[in-house]
Amino acid sequence: MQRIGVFVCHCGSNIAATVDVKAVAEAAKHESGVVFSADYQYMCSESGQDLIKDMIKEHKLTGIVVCSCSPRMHENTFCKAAAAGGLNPYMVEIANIREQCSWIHKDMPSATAKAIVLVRSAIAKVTLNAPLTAGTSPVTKRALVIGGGIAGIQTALDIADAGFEVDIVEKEPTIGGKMAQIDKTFPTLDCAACILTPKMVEAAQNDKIRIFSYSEVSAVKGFVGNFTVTIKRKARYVKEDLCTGCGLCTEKCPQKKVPNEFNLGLDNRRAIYIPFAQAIPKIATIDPDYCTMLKSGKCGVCSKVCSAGAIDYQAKDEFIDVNYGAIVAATGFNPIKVDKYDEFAYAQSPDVVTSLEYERLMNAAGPTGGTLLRPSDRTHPHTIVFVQCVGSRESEDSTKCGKSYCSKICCMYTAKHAMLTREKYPDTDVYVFYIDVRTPGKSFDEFYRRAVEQYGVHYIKGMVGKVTPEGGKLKVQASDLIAGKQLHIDADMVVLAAAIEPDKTARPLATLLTASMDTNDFFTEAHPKLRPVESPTAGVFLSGACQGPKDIPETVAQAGAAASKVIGLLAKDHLVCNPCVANANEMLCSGCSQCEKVCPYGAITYSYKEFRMPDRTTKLRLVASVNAAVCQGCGACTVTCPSGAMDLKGFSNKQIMAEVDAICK
Amino acid sequence: MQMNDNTFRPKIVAFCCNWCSYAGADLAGTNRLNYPADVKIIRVPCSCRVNPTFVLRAFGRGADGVIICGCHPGDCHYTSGNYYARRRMTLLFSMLDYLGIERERTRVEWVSAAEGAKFAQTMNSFVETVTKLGKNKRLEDLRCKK
Amino acid sequence: MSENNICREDILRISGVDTRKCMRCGKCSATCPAYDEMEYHPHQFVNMVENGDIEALVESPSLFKCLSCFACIDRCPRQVEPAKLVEAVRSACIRRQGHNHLSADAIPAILDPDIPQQALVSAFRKYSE
Amino acid sequence: MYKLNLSEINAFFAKIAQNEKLYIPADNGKGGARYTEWAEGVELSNACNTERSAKDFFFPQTENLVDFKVNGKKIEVIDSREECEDFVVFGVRACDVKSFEILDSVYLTDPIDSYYKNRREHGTVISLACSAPEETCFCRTFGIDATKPAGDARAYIAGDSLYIEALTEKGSALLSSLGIAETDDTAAVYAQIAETEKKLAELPLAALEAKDFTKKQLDAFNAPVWAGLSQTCLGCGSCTFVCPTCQCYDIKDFDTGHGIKRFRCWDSCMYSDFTMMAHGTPRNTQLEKFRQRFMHKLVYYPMNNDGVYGCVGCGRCLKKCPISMNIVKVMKSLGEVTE
Amino acid sequence: MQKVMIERAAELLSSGKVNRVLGWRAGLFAHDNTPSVFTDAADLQANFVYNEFCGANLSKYLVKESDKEGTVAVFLKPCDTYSFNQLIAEHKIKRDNVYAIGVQCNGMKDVNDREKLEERCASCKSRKHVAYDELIGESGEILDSNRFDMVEKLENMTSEERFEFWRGELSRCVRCNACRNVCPACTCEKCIFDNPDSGSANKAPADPFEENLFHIIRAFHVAGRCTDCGECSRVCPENIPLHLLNRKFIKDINELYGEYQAGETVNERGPLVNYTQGDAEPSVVYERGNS
Repeated sequence: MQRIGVFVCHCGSNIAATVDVKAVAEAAKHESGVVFSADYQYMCSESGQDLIKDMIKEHKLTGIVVCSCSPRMHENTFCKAAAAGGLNPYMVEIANIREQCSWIHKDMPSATAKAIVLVRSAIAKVTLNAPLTAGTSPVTKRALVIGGGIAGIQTALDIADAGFEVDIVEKEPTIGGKMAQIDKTFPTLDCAACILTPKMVEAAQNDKIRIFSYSEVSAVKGFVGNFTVTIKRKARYVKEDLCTGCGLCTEKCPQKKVPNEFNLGLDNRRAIYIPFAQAIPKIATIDPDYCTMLKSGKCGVCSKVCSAGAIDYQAKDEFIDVNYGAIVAATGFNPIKVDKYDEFAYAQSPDVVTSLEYERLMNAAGPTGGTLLRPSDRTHPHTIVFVQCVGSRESEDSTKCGKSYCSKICCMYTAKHAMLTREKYPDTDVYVFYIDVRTPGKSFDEFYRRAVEQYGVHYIKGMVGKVTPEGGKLKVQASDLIAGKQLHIDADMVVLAAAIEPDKTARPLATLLTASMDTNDFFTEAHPKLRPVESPTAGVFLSGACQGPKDIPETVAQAGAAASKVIGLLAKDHLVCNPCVANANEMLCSGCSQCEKVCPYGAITYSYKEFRMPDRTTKLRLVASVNAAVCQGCGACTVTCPSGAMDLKGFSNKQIMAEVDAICK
Repeated sequence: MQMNDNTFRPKIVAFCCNWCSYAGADLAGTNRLNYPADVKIIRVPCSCRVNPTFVLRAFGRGADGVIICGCHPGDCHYTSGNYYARRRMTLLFSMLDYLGIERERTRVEWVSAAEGAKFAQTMNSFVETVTKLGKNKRLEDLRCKK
Repeated sequence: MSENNICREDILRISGVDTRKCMRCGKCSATCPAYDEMEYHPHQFVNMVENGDIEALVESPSLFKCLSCFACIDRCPRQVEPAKLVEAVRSACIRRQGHNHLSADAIPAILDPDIPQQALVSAFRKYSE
Repeated sequence: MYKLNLSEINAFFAKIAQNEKLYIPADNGKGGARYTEWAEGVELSNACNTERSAKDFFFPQTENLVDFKVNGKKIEVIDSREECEDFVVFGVRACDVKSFEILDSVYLTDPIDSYYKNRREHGTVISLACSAPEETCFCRTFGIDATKPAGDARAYIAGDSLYIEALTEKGSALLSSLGIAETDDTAAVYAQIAETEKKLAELPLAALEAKDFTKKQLDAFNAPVWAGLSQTCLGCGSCTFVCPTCQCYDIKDFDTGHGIKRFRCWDSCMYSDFTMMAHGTPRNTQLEKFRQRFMHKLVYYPMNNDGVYGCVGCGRCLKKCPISMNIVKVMKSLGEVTE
Repeated sequence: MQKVMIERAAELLSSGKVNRVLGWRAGLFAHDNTPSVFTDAADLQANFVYNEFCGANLSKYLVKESDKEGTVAVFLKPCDTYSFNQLIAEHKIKRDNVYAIGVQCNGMKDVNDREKLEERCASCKSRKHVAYDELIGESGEILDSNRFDMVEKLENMTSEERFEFWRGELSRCVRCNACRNVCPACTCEKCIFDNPDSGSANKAPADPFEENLFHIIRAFHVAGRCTDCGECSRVCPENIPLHLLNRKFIKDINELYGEYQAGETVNERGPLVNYTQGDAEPSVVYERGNS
């Protein structure tokens, strides 16, 4: 039998003015199990807390009810006071007689009557409370960053800086990501490679960082603090430890007709290649789809020219298991495919390019060596039309591949492109067709205004309706909504600001991580305002554009934020778990697995266990078990379970039913 | 302590999720927004913690109305709890209606932590509706009558 | 004005278009082949219907300059479907005239089966005005 | 013997109902019959028997034994029993009348169950002889004569008349108070008895014999046939709840929130919590539970009651078992193994 | 049919492919067949039966039988195959231990009115076997059933009429638990209604509330998992149309969350352990039908 103490707070006049606190304390005395009941001026005061501590000792209380303000205010205070008095902190219940009683009811008899019901309900609940102890689980002090773009690199560097080991898994042969393909960055116009490559080198040289390039995550097990990740190291056919990155093989390889993905197919590379000069790791990779040796067994040139003997045609995919305490998703973005927009003639004319392709055409390391030339005839374009919002901001039921969201970065990089074009080639006419120009960022609007005012870029409010390749030109038909005219421009090039979307690998990765995604395949954050870099799945963090469209400064900021969250986690030796978690009664569980399906955290697993039957035989049965370190205590499983095998500590079926009974009495 | 006059006062049980609706109810209090004392709130971690048996239990024990409040769809603290609650309660309430229990006695409302006014207004309108219906006679357990 | 005014709601109901979906990008007008012929251009059509400015549209010859080629419908990123609005105003206009200019005999014997039904009907309306 | 024309039967019922409650089998609108309190418009059913047995009158499914009131920290015990009023049950068949004897042997021997006794004392049973037994009937197996049911009075429906004779003082007191004409012309009754006896002899289960298993008690207990018989038993309580002789009960307390109500309710030996004790139940498997039910009816009960079987052959379990397992199948199998 | 089935069962036993055969055993009359396990050919020849009174859904017994050693052959009617799939999805049947033989079914007769088809067969939803290792006879198609007609009729009544209807039906309940025990979806280790610790158990149904509670929760617990096999109504000794409760849930699920047939495939995520962001709001209950 519990020995319950009830403490009724006056809260000055906040409660006492409308609730007869003495009557409430007196009524509580008559409830079964109550051995002490009193009212007090301010329960949250030092002396109020002392009263709790003293009465626990004096009356050997096993549970207490504090009738006061909302538990959201002072539950913690009273739990701590109870703990100081030698009581388990989970043996405390709060009856909210201020926010949910005295403050909303004007008339004393009815407010007092309600307060008594609320107290009864709390007494009924605390009678069924059980002491709970928060469990702990150890933390593996190593983090995994999935994706080696600027987001992943920055996160890894920051984590490593704090002294923790961190691995980067990158699916491409080199880290660097999208930023490596970009020429200049807005709004400062510094060279992307100049600021990115030092970071890549830093990551490569940091002894806390391991880079698994040309690798993918193929399985994730475990939970926060204790993940086991299987990394698939794709066969590179080049021994990483032997290759010196001299690049001789990439020059001698006879297979020259491989579209170069780094330059978005604007030129070709060999079947054995190093993506770009500053690649990290600088190791050659054989493309098995094109290598004649791998396909037909005839060639072997690279092997012959390699003095280091690094070529290994027999290589196989390798799988390694590594333990991590935290995982950061930094899978980034890609521009959408724009082939479906027939009106822009992207598929019809090579001179219609996406912005990222334009970026490569402007880049000194790009296919044209930095000279802006039309892809079709390698001549200098004189009229360039930029089209904004291609595939962004489309209605949800759009039949094309458009996105309903604003891609955020296009306004700025288009301004950058227009500006750089005008700067390098003042003889070109540059038109930008926009719906809205969105420049909320530090020095962003000034940058856009510079493009218009200083560089004379023609910004036209309106959309391009049609692009027709005709006689070596691109006939652009567009509307100028402000002039109320339809424009016809003979352009040499058209640049489409294609919407961006999450990388295709993000969705399967989210499934592996049991992290949730929105309908656009962006990772969902744990809270859109207050926990923007955490996924709802404990131990999984988000960095960069995989969470939503972002520019570089934002990505770097978020990468640092994610890193700090990871550091905060890894700095702990043990994680203290919320003890109010679900637990499965194995005697009742019938293994139907319904609960597993509703758990948003993947906290429920199934295993066969041996049970002794009443007739003394044994039986193997499938039963659920809850990982207390992962469970967040929502209770979805408890209702899904038809046999009541699943219950929630602190909010058990019996406790809630006792509250219902007390209220309806 | 019943009211002295004989006018019928309903018993209302409100299940409120800890993160949104319970906070919304607190805000209603902080803003001194009135609603009838007939409403008694039970705090649950999430609307998905509300088992249909709790709802039936409340009616059996003499409640005249049961309302479940949770975070707005999409805002669940646990990401998906209220979506499950929404399906469960829709089906349960539809079943109660099918069995001839007055459908106005049950309700689900999404109340955020910022919606103190909505909470008070919801409770006012629910109490009014249930008061009009009168005592729950179709789903009460006569054994529990005093 | 006339005794049976056509109101915004009528047009929205007949066309099934939600003009509020328009984000004023002007792609409909950019794409319109009859742009120069028209007094009011497709994006203005949408805007005017949204503002309830129907009479001006009814009175305007633009109404019958629209080719019903549906380029605007195809290209609109927000699926506003301006051509349906034009067609709705046309049919409302004809209804107000109290008779239908269409006659079944007028339909040529051979038709391209791929022509959308609506294009055919609107073409008849247009040329029989 | 009293006699009245069937057209006057409702007037006859009305007369009884003037003084006390009267229950008769009436159609339930679902193709069966159930005991219904007679009121104007309630018609006597033609069905062979009611779906539920007549034991409910004396041994209801639930009854409130006692209440406890919790007042602050004190507990008060309240006798919640209401004085039973006199009532009459009309139309009980021979098998069900016989079942009352079996219930009596349990509840009216020391220690006497006062709740049961109270109901029994206040109830008057008017039985009705069978005239159209069904294929599931096998009361003859247990020596019950469906044409001569016991009770406080016995009725026959023959031709267009209802014949009725008193068998006990209670019965004769009731009948004599009703002012019905007496008659000596009972030829129609005997003619009908003869006809019914012929029908009884031709029933598909007419040849079923109740063997004396008591001598081979252990053989019966250990017979391997139980495994096969109980194999697909679902462990539901439908056989026990429709059975007129099943008399096991459980006692359950119900917390009303302001007191405790103690109920007695039917229990079923098929249930997992039957005879549940602190250490568990003595019969863990469905085989054991199943065996217990039939051993009780066919072996243990006769052993303790001068060879009277615990089954009256009403055939309800033959109709209602979800898997069509029943006492007849058990008797046949058991008969073969104990030969 | 019966002859072919006996021959095939005997063959499976003698070849050692299976150790036991789950089928129906002939009773005293033509209409009281009992589900039974056969282990030898002579027993099969003498007692195996398949006629229009083999309503019992054998998949329920596989929960126990497939847990034993060896392989069990089972005869499954089309509607039983749905339960079979559903039980596999819930890990209640060890598929490897079962050899499933689909058998053609033309509808089962009502034991109470032997000229008529059972209600569930008259409104049969599917003659298609959704799972089997081999087939005897023919597998049919998913039918355009009128099984929701009565539910709709009830929905169109007034609230008072519905209340009266269900009081009339449920008041006959004797809480024998046959509906629960026969149900292939009710395979909990211990039912909450048998578990004194659950807070919902009450053996003494002394108030109509208990009947409501039991039947609402019973139907709710199988909602989204119930294949509408109709066993609950078949076995009710009081002939309560319990399937009308289950079908109400099925109808609501179909209307609100898209057509769903439990057991049509294995491993599907049932409608109550699933959601979409655009699901109907609970207020839909107030906005439709009769009040």
